[in-house]
Amino acid sequence: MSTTEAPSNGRHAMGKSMKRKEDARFISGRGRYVDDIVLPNMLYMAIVHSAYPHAKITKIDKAAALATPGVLAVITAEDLAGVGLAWIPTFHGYDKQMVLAVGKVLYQYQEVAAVVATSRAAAADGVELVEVEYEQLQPVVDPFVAKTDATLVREDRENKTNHIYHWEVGKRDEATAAIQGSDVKINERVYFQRCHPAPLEPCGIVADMNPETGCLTLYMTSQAPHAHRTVVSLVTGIPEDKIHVISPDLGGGFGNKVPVYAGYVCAAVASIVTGHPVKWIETRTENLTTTGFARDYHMDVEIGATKEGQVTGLKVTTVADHGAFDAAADPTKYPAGMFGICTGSYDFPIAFTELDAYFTNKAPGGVAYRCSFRVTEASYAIERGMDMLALALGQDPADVRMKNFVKKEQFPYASPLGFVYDSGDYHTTLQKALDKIGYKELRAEQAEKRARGELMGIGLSTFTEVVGAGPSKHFDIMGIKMFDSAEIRIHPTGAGIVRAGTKSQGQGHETTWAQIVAEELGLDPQNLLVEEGDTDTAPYGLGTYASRSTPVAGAALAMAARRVREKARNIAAHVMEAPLDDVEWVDYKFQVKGVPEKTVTMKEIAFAAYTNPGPNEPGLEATYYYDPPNLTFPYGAYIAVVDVDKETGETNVRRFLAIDDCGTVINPMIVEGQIHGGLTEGFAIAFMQEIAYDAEGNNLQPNFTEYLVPTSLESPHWETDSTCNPSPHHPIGAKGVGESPNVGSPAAFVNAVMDALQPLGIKSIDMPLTRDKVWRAIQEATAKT
Amino acid sequence: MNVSITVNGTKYERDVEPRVLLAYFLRETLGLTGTHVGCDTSSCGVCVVLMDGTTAVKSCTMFAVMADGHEFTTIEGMKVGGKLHPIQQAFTDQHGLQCGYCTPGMMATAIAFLKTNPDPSEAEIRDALSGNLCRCTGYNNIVKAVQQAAAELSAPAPEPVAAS
Amino acid sequence: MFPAAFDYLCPRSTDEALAALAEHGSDARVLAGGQSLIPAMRFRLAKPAVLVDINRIAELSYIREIGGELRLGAGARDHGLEVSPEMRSGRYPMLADVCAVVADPVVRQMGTVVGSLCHNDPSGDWPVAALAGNASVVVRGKGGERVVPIGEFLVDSYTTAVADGEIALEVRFPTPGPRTAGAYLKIERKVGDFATAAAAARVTLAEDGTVASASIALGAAGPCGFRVAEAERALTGAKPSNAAIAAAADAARSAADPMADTRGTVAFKKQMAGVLVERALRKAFARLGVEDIR
Amino acid sequence: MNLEWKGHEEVGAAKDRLWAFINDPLNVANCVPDLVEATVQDPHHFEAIVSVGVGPVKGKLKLKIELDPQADGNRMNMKISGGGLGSVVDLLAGADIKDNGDSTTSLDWSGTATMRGAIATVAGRVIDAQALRVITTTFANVREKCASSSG
Repeated sequence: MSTTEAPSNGRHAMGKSMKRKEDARFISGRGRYVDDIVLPNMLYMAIVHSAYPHAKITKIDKAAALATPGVLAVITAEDLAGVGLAWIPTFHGYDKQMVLAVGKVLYQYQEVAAVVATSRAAAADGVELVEVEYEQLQPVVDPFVAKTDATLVREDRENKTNHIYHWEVGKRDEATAAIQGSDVKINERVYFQRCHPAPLEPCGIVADMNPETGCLTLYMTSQAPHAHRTVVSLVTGIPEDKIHVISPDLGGGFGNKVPVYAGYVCAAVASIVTGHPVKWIETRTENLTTTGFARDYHMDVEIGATKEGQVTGLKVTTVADHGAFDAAADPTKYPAGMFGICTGSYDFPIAFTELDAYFTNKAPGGVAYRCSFRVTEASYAIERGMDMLALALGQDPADVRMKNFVKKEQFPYASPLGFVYDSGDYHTTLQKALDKIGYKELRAEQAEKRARGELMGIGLSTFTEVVGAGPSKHFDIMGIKMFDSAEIRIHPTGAGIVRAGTKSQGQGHETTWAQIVAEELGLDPQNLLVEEGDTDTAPYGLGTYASRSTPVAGAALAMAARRVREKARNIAAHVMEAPLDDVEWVDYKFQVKGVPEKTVTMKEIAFAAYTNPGPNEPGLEATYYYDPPNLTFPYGAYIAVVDVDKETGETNVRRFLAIDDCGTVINPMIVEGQIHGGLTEGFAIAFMQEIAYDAEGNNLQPNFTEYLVPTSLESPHWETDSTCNPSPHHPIGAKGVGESPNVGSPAAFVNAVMDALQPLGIKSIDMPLTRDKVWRAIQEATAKT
Repeated sequence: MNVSITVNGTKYERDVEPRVLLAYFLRETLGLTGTHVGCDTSSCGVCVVLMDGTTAVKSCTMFAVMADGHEFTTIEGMKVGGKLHPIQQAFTDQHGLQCGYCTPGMMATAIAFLKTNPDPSEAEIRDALSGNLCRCTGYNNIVKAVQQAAAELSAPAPEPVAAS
Repeated sequence: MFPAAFDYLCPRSTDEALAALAEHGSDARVLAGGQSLIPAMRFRLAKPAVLVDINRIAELSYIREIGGELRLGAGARDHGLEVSPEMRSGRYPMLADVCAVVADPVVRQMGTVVGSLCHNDPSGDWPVAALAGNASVVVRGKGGERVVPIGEFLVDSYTTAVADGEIALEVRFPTPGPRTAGAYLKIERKVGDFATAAAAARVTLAEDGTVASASIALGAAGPCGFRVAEAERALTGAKPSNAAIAAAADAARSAADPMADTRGTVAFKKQMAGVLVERALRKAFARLGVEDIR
Repeated sequence: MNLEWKGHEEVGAAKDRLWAFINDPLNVANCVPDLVEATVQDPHHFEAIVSVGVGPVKGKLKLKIELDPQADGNRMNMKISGGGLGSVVDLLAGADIKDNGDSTTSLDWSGTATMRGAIATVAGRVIDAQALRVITTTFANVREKCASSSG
């Protein structure tokens, strides 16, 4: 794949591996992240955390801290209550969360006080000297124990229970009956462990209240700047015109930078109170222990099938651990996000899924970590389930999948749980994967190895994602519809500026957005400046997460560009002195119908728009707010090949092939890069990562020495390829890809390891598949035999 | 205490508190924010800079006072003669970066490594970079970038065309 | 994470350093590579009032072979050793194994061998190799200089024979004699992690091919690294055989006394101690050309 | 992290003398190793500041200690809680004392502790040994000091 080819003056700008426009600043140290921002007389803030997971606060003594040189203020919940900010609403507005601990702490490392000082060092000195006295309470860390309400996490709520909500979709009785009446049934619990997005740049903010103008400027790590502006206005009462959110370069986000955190609120309050800019930059410990975790779903998967292997019904029953507050990042009407995608790529005649969520003494969250709202959990459940079914049937997992895939001619396909899949050809994509990796040969090699007692496994995952939230009739966050927006201004010389309501965190929007617009207008993407993340200049949008940028904002960009093109067509008619109906857009130029030599370029029209518009409105710009008619459904076929060392439980991913179908590809180089990254995060989740708490409520992974991020040495070499079934309802046929590899790969890794361990009769081990866990499973299995 | 530290060819005389880490000295005292900080445990490597031309060090695990008298190259000073260093060129050519946060440290580590091993295998590259974390790229393209830079750096300098 | 304030001293000679340490006693800590100390200071677990930086004492940064020993000064860094002619000579295969796996490649650029011994992390690499390599450490204080055998030097977790006011100046590894080879292996969850289990094995063969002597040490298997005498006995006098190796591995397994943590259960870690001893022995024998072991 | 220990001491003093000794908070406080400072609030409560140090980990722990003598005069319970170094410790100790009839007394002690925060996570692997040393020394000192204290 050529990664250096530049589009020839905008022709076919799309589908080219154009080098990234944003790289120039990143490779020269000129990127600008929140912590790089320094304002005159800026103060620094650091936070005091609780070592206890559940305790009454009996006393907070600020004196010693306030006596420390450089310390100006110590903020507690009492102080926040004074300005009505002790509590703020959670993401979807169904619950409220403490900013700083009010009366008691609900999880270990919860924020208790904030120290404001003249330097980083002084703030840290102050934190050490804030004396907090606690009276310990029994923590509850297991949602199945929380269920009993023996220990109440949230005394502040009216309902004195840890149960947050029940959610269900599908036909319970029919699904249960269908499974009961089947020749073959499986019923297994799989746990998708609590994990964390852990972007390399932690969260942070520089809050700058101008006492003269009353304007509050927030430079913050935000994946959704406009949503944050609106939330800040709603909770503080500051008029939205006086709030300016700027999200500069982000060092990764992966869902971590969607919610509003205590540090942001405290820094803003500190700036309002002191009249100085206040900087708060999270430590890695704070990032891993207090900001939005992901997953933590315990899922019982039931599948029925005929003895030939045709599936007859699906039931998934989930217990969700939400921690101390219901801060899960899901669209308001979808408390369990898109979990209904759990029928996956398979044509289930009937299905039912239900979920109950509980409070525990753990950090709050449930963010969409590189995932379109719980799609990762759902895909893991169904892809593990299909392998367990294959095992129960004694059939090859590839055959079982082929037998049950939704067929190409069934699209648009209405799933039993209420989604309408847009397009796909699952059989062709899986076949391509099987051929490319040499599936038959690998199975033969495995047979030989098994004969020699060696453990080798091949794991499949043929997932379907649902992304691009979303159609306004279903999707909103606190009432704000999940459309997205684009604004295009073409300058006289044919250069232009493109603005969107999204916010890149490394996905390369500055390049791909320019490619989309260049393709629609026949202009040079190199001269289309893309700007995001500034709420004063960008049109209103809900931001970048849940793979929604290309499906929603990408469509808005194409539609805005087509509006510009239509304006341009009018000017072209004037310039070429032809009737409007005779002016058509051919080969990236306007041409008079039937007179191929009579053409005018968009560049020429841009100049005319400012110099000779004729009867038309001068200027050349347009804005478009896109409300998608449906979601998009990217999918893929992944195959992992793993060797397991019997003696040590060590797993070695020998090969991994990912075939993705994300519809129309804007920039193959960037898509491939996204897939590499997502696969590595999926690999980490499958083999290393978990935010686990011990029985006393201690967080066992509070920094990078325990929350393990794989290095270049552990990470496999990734093999990728693609098929292309464009989305029929998306203006350019694109579906979104950023999350597919993270959604699809965990099941492939686990299925491969389970396949390797199958001769020992081991059916299931929960992630992460550490040496210790795999070794213990092997010991237990061999002890039995 | 007073320190004299040369960064990207410029000698800086500053008075610093002993507890100031080199990373913050570079970022906040000198305003060279291309060097990042990503953890508290010396695990992530986004703070790596070049010391005395050949040594890659984690600047969050070194006090500025320890740097007194040493020479450092940060990402801001990697260009050679106004041209991108081959490693910088390779990272963009091979799409070896996405969010850009790990990139300065990755490139500093790679430069030091290629000085000790000009013609590395993929395995050697993966080993050499294993003190630097990346969350975006999955490392495939970073490895490709280091391979491209290695080839570039070991290529013989073009012969001056003799005037006839 | 910002360390607490401290006074920084930067002596140019060993005597200056000793004077500084004598003056400040237990308030002072020696700063060499700082790769363990500085993170501890960032968490404010370590709050020394005074740091005595020995990085500028040129006379301490040597790596040299003298009198049948490899001598590393307190300033010698892991990476410097890794790329030294001594390691590349192949005469120190076990130490070369260690050089390649300490922490991560960037940390090794600053980390020092003597510093790692002084830190004496229960999961550290160098203490294990030093034990198997019969190393000794030169310690100097105002009372003069002493050469401490590694077994006495490593007292307990994070505790060594170095008293307040003293400095460990040098570590000495006897140069392996003829028909001698060793190997070091560890299990880690990822590069840079503390070892889940670690083992070093060194064997010397007699003319007749039997094992004349063996030294076997374990790490991450108790509060402090230690030699496994039982395993050494199992090998001494025996021909390299599966039985002898298995006996040594069993001895290691039962001698290991690890703590359960996020790296694994006690049972798993004990088992790994055995597996690593077996694999290290086979690697060592292979390095002596003894491949086909029955 | 949870820790558990137990131990045994033979005290060269009659039971009543030992009982009186350990009922005086100042005596007990002075048996705690590396005691920096102790303030007795009442016959059953005192605060102690102890310095802890393992390798690079050095600092002070501020502990609240409650003595809870059992009515039968055969058992002393101790509740210790406090913190420092960004961590908190909660320790429950108990000592059963038995008259050996030869004006010596045997003292069987046991303790469990919960450690939370930075130490537990960053230096957890050293705390066990360190805490054991503190508690063992404390009871050893009780033996010494009680025996030597003229009763």
